[in-house]
Amino acid sequence: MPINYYIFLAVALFCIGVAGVLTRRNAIIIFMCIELMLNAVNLLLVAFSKMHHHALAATTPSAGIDGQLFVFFIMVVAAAEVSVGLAVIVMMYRNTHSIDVNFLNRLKH
Amino acid sequence: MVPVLLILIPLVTGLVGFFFRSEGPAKVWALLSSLATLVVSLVGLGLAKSSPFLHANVAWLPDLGSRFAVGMDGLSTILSLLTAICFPLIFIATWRVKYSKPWNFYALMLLSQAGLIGVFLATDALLFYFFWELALIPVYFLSSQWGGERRIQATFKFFVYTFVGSLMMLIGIIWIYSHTADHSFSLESFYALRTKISSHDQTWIFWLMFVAFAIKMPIWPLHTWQPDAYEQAPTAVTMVLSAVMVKMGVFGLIRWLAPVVPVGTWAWGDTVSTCCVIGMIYASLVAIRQDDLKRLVAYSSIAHMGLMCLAVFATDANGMQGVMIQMFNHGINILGLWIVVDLIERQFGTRKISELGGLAQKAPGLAILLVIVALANVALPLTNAFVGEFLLFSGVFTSTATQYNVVFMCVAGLSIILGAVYTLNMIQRVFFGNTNGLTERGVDIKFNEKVVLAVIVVIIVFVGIYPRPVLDLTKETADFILTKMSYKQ
Amino acid sequence: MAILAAILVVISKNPVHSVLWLIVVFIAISGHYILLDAQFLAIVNLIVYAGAIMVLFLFVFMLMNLNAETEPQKNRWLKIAGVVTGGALLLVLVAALKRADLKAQIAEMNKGDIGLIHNLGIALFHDYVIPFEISSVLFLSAMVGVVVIGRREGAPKPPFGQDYGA
Amino acid sequence: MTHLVWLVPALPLAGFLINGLFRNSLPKSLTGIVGCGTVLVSFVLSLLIFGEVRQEGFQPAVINLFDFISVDKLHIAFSFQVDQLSTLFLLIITGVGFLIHLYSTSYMHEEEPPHFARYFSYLNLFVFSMLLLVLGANYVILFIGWEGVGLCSYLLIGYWFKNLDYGYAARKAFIMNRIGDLGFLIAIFLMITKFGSVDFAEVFGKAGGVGRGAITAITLLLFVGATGKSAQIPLYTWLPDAMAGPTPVSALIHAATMVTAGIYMIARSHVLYDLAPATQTVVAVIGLATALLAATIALKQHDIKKVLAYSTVSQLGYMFLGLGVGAYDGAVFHVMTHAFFKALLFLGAGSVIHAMGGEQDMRKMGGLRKWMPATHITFLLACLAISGIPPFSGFFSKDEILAAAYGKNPIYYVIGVFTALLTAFYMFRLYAMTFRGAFRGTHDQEHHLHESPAAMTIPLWILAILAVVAGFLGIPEAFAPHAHWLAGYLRPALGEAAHGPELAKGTELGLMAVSVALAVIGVGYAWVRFSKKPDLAEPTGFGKVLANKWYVDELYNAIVVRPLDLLAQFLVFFEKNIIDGIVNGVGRLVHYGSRQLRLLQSGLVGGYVLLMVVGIVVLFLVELFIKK
Amino acid sequence: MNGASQRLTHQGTTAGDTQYIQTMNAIVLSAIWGIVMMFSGIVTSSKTAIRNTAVVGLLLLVIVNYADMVGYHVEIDTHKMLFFDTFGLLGNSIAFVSTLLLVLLSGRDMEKVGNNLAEYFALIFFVLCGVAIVTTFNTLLMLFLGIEIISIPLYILTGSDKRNLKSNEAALKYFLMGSFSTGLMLLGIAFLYGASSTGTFFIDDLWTARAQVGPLFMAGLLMLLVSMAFKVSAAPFHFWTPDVYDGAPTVFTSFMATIVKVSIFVGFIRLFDEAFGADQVHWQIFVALITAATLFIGNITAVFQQSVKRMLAYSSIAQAGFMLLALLTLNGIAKQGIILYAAAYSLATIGIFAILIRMKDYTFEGFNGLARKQPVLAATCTIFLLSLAGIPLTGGFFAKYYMIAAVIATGKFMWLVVFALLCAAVSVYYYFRVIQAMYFKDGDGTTEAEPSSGFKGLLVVLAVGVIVLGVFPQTLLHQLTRLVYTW
Repeated sequence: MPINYYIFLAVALFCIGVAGVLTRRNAIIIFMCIELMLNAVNLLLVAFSKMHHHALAATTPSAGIDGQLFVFFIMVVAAAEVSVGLAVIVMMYRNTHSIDVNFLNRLKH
Repeated sequence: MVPVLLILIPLVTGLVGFFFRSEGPAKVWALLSSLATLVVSLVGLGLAKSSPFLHANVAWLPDLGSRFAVGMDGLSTILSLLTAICFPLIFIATWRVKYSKPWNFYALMLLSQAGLIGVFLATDALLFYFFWELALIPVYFLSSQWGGERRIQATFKFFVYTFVGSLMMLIGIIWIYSHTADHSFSLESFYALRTKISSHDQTWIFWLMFVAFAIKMPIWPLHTWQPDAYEQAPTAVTMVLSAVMVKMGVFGLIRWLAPVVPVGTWAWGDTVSTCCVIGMIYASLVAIRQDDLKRLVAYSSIAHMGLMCLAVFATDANGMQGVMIQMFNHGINILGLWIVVDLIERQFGTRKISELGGLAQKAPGLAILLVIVALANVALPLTNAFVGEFLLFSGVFTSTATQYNVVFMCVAGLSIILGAVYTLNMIQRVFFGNTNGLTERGVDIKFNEKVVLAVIVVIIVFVGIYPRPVLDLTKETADFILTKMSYKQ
Repeated sequence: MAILAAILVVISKNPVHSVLWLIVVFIAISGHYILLDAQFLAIVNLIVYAGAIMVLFLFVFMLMNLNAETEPQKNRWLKIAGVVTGGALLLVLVAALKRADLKAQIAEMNKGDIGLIHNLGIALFHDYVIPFEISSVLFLSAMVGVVVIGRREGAPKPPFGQDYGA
Repeated sequence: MTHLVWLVPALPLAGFLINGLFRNSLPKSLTGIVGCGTVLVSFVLSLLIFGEVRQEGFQPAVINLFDFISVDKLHIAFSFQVDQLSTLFLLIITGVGFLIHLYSTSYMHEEEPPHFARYFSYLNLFVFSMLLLVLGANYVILFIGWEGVGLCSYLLIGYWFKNLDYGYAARKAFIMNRIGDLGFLIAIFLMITKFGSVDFAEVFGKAGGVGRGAITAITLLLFVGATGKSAQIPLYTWLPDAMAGPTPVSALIHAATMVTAGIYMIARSHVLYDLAPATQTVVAVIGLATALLAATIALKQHDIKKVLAYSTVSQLGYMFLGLGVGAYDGAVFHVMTHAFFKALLFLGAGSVIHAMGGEQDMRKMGGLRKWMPATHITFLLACLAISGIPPFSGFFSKDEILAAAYGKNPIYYVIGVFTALLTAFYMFRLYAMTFRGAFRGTHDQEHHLHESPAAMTIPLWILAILAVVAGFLGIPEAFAPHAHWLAGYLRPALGEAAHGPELAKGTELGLMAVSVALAVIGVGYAWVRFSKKPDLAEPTGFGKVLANKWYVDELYNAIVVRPLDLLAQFLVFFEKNIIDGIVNGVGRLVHYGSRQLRLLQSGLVGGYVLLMVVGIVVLFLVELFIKK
Repeated sequence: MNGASQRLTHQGTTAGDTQYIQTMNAIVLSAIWGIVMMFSGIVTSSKTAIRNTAVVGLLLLVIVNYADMVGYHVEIDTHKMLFFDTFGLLGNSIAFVSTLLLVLLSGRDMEKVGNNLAEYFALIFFVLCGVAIVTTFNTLLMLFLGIEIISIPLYILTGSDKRNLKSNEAALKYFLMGSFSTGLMLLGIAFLYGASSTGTFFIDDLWTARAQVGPLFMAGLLMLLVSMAFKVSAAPFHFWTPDVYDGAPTVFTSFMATIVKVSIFVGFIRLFDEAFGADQVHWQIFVALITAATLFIGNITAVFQQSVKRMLAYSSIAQAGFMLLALLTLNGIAKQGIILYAAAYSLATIGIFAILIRMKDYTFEGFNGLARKQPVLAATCTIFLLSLAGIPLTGGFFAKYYMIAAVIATGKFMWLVVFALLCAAVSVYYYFRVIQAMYFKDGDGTTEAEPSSGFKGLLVVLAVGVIVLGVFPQTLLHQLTRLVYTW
């Protein structure tokens, strides 16, 4: 099937993630939306890697593998981010018993 | 050699000056340093034009094509001489003024002197810009620290105003630099360009740089920082500002702008000249209404500077020589005026003309000296200013650079009359008439002040009667600049 | 289906539900991976994301035991604006990309084996050894970070200085 | 001898310096000696020079002292020119000057020593500048003297600086002169452009070569300068006010010498004026108008010095008439005679005022001849001279001008003669009200009345003699051919045509008869009318207009001073609110913008991300639509 | 001259390949030392000891990095993942030296933040590791990893003052927005990957691999631009900066504002020069827009701030605007300039922050009359501020000079130059407010504790350094000129 479909699918997911980040106020949900964005990217990368593989398989059998490896690294990083992120959120929650980002306005102007 | 000394002496002594911790020594130190500078500059005056000691050229930033190049031709000699004369006089005249942390005051004064002399001596654009700012920064601190009650705002306005100007100038300099064949900031390679720059670029460059100079001079309508700054700065600093610093504008125009972008200069000459003429009349009229002595002098200075700028754009031999000698004269005369104003303010604690009167009875010496200086200010014959203004006006009148020369001259000439009006008003209402409660307890001037004013008067009269030396000194430079400015060949 | 689930993630009121919906999204995406024969990634995605990470999320929710959005819905303008801009972003991206003539490019099914652990492993430990090492540093720092954050240091103190601004 | 000419101005300068610098230490006597002595010596020198110059075939000598200004093409030497004209003026200035210095020693003796010294130093400075003016060999040196005398007149008018009004009078004089000077200056620049030089010799040499228009312009501008200095319409109003100064000053500066600088300058540049008939007409008309106007005003003045002042203006008008009709030697002749009799009149008035203890209002005088005979006689002689009664000097000089005027245009003559009538009338009104009739002053004034001391009367007598006999230097052709010594003497300097149009013997005599007749009528009428009952009543109707000088000062105030003042006021406002307002406005704008921009920093993550996304969208839009 | 084309000529030479095979002394060392620090916290509790270890580590870093520059290094094949050149290494050395100075100046103040000193240092070292990667990356993967390695520890450091709500808030904001921008970056990378015909992440292949500047390529480019702009806090992606800088413990603010920002800039320029240099015409306009916006918002907003700390946050945005000019032009002058700018800016900013940390009150009023109490601090602070304002005789002047010169040399974007300098004039306003407060206003502005003479001495050294940079940039400039030839 044409790569375009994948592109649009991924972009759609990405934008949904963005919209989520914009609309939701629960820190964790926002964070989840970001994860959603990352996954959209992963999907896109895999699709592209497949595309390149299909285009160049004849000359170089391992073509397109970089894409999948990149996805792998993204997952790695994502995992790390999650741990840190959740830690920060928990710390926040400890001090102010809320995780509503709209309450984070001590710093402004 | 000589120019390097001229810059180094005040620079080093100034830096050392910060480490004094008592008034007396700091004062004496500053005075000695300025006298040393004076001596050196006199030596420079004495040396023959061809002397190797009049130039120095050391590698500074080879990668940028900028060198520490300083040199003394007629113009820079006369102006550095002016600076060197002014500072000792200022120190002596304000000898009795008490400052908090005087050592800092005198140190900063010396630093600004270094900057000023550097501006006049630099033959490398980047160096020129450096000194330009070096002269400005100490003045900022001086005025904000020791000035009048509105000092911070006024000084800051002055600083930002001039700083914007100098930034524009920086763009202009770099722009020219990007045109130079050998990517160098040296005066020669700048002069080599002239018509090689497209007239479109010349217009840009001209305005970018002229704004800086116009603000410094200042030219109407960019002058509004000046009265406030003069009013608020401590008088010693005001003397520096108006006696020397405003000359930086004219100097920059002559040395760095007009010969480098002759086409742009020529193309916009009429516009600028119109501003100058308007400014002269405008300033004179405003001066008539001023009640504060400092503001009055400030406006009169605006009028005079306008005339010089006008003459530069006249591109005429008489005019150019007039500008050069008049820069010197104006510096001396206005210094005298400031000293008198300072004396009055120190004695009576006011600068309001309306509160003064009848001083001539109490301080005849002061009155006579003031009258002489004031008459020089209105360019009476046999005072130095007459020679200057005569040449300036004749330059404007005979100018071939514009077809409005007659109009410019005649309108500008009105300022002679107006100048007489406000100057005589001032003499009239401050010195003549009967004393009032305030001026009753007036006393005549002290010895040191008398000496300073006497020196000034002597210079005024000497140059007024026998201006030849000055004219011969600047002749070569004037011709050179003019050949550069006439872009047709 | 993935899109549907994704939208549900965003709109569902109860955080726990949105977590669950997110898991659905991940599963759907993994399906796509299989289709694009990136088998290894599919598995990893399921295990790491759908499994570990999401459990972590749930755990945190339970820890904070807030199951419904507690605060009332304030400034919905921000919401609407958010949706609008999100849509706008989608639009411009699509607009930008649909001019891309990739019609020819086909991502074909069930061909090639680059997706197999074997090949990936070889590539990973040959060409990509440096990034691999580097990512270890990443984890290290994350770990240290969590340690730093995790330690208790007593009750919150008021922010130093006065509250500037406004 | 001529090479020593620089001593002539140098000596007064020395006097100025000595008196000026040591004013606090010198005793009055010494001051007086220095003041008078220097002038006397330069008078003697002038005589010696004169002796040399008057010989036949003397060629004008130019003594080059040093280079004043020399810029590439322009060379202005500090040089003196000695010829018949300048020498004549040397004599007048130093001679009359000396007498007045002498007179002053006793007139000013009540002053404090420092001020006494100040007075004499000013006076010497004036003599110096005046000499510079007449000796200068080019227009710039002339101009230097020109402004120098202006300065001195300023200083001397404001000599009593405690009195603010005097100060204002001084300022008025200086500024009005400045207006004229501007014209003069522009004329000089025009010469520089046209001739490339300002030397008399060179300018006159090249004068023929340049267009009529340029010459006319130059001459007109020079004349503007002259109107300022020599108090002609429209710039004459300063002279009457200038009477604020000490009377000897009025005599020296505002009657004898300075005010005649204009005449000297035009006579000096007669070559140019001959080439510009249009200008000549202007000069003649202005001169005539001034003469008439001033004479009418003089009719109704009560201040003794004011009358003399206006008569001076009127006489100067005559001289310009003479210049205008080409009778240069006539004008110079009148300058000389006028110098004598007007100085005499002023000094006489001075001695009267001195006797009256500073009183200047004629209505408070009367019958003074009883108390001060010397003054009375000399004053009478002077009055006769100015009224043009033969054989007194005024008759000759005035008639020469009138005759020339007639030759040019009879209307000139008619008006001129009418003015002469008025002159005779008001002069004798003055005489009668002062010396005849009964004393009208207060008692202690009467008590105080006395004849002035010798130091004052001697100059009076000398001047009286001169005023009587000076006329015979210029006996008209009509009486004796070639008896006009002065014309002969001045011919080398003023050229052949200097005498103005020649008239037939008959007509000339006729004209004289008419003018003399009118003069006599004027004298007689005034004598009989005012000896018995002087006019003390406040003038009414037209008389009021005259008494108020045709309201000219008020007019000037309304059309020049006030508008300028308003303009200045407006500019101050404009400065503060518009120009500076804009400058500060920029600063305020930045502040305002800052305050607004801060609000973007809402503190809400959602808002931040939103703005970021908006930014991205914008970038993409640019990519999609705006770019290329 | 755009980087890509030179890179081609460069690859012809054999010297090129060795540069891939160079080691990453710095990277390895910083990573290792991070671990060392970690354990140092366990083995000893003496803060001084810990601090000294850190100092030693930093010294070593500087040394090995210099060794790299002069070519002493163990050889490891990085598979073209990293590319070492003078530009990147200079960037490194600036970062390391400034960190050293920072630790020397404000090491003590870290203790006040919380009682995990060892970990803080460990994190700092990890960040430096990331810095070393970002300045020398050769593939988007490494860029991504480097950025993350920088960011994650920074989230922690921002929130490290745990009992301070502001600190927490800042951390959370930073984290959320940071990971959001990571998402954007990844999307961009994905697009580029798709756009490249051969499917590569190597930045020097990207521009050869792209068939033509297609929409996919541009989309990816823009996304990368945006995410990098976010990291260097360029408008309109700067919003995190003021809050985070304000909230974070001041020591770490100073660290972020100088070392991190500067090194990411180096990476930024590297990326756009290597990967997109050939297509400059296509993206210059965007950079120009962002630059203008950054300068405008940064300078104007700073004017009204009441807190010096927050003012410095905005000023750092404004300075970023100036550095963007280098990205705009990407010519030799610009590359020299950015290094000089980095040095001058870092020195000055570190100095100011070091003084700020010692202040009782962070508002402008807090500085009133400091000159009387602490003349040395006031004087040095003045010099730093002058440098930031770009007054001649200070390094800041030459920094700005190079930026302007770079743009003027291109002959385009004159409006931007004028605009930039007008903004610089505005910046004078808020910088001089501090000076005015210190010198001309009366007040009892003072420090919390009498600063040690060593601290003062170091400040003076720093100030002298700034001035030397301003009068004789030669020393650095020579390096730079060499660097321009190697490019």
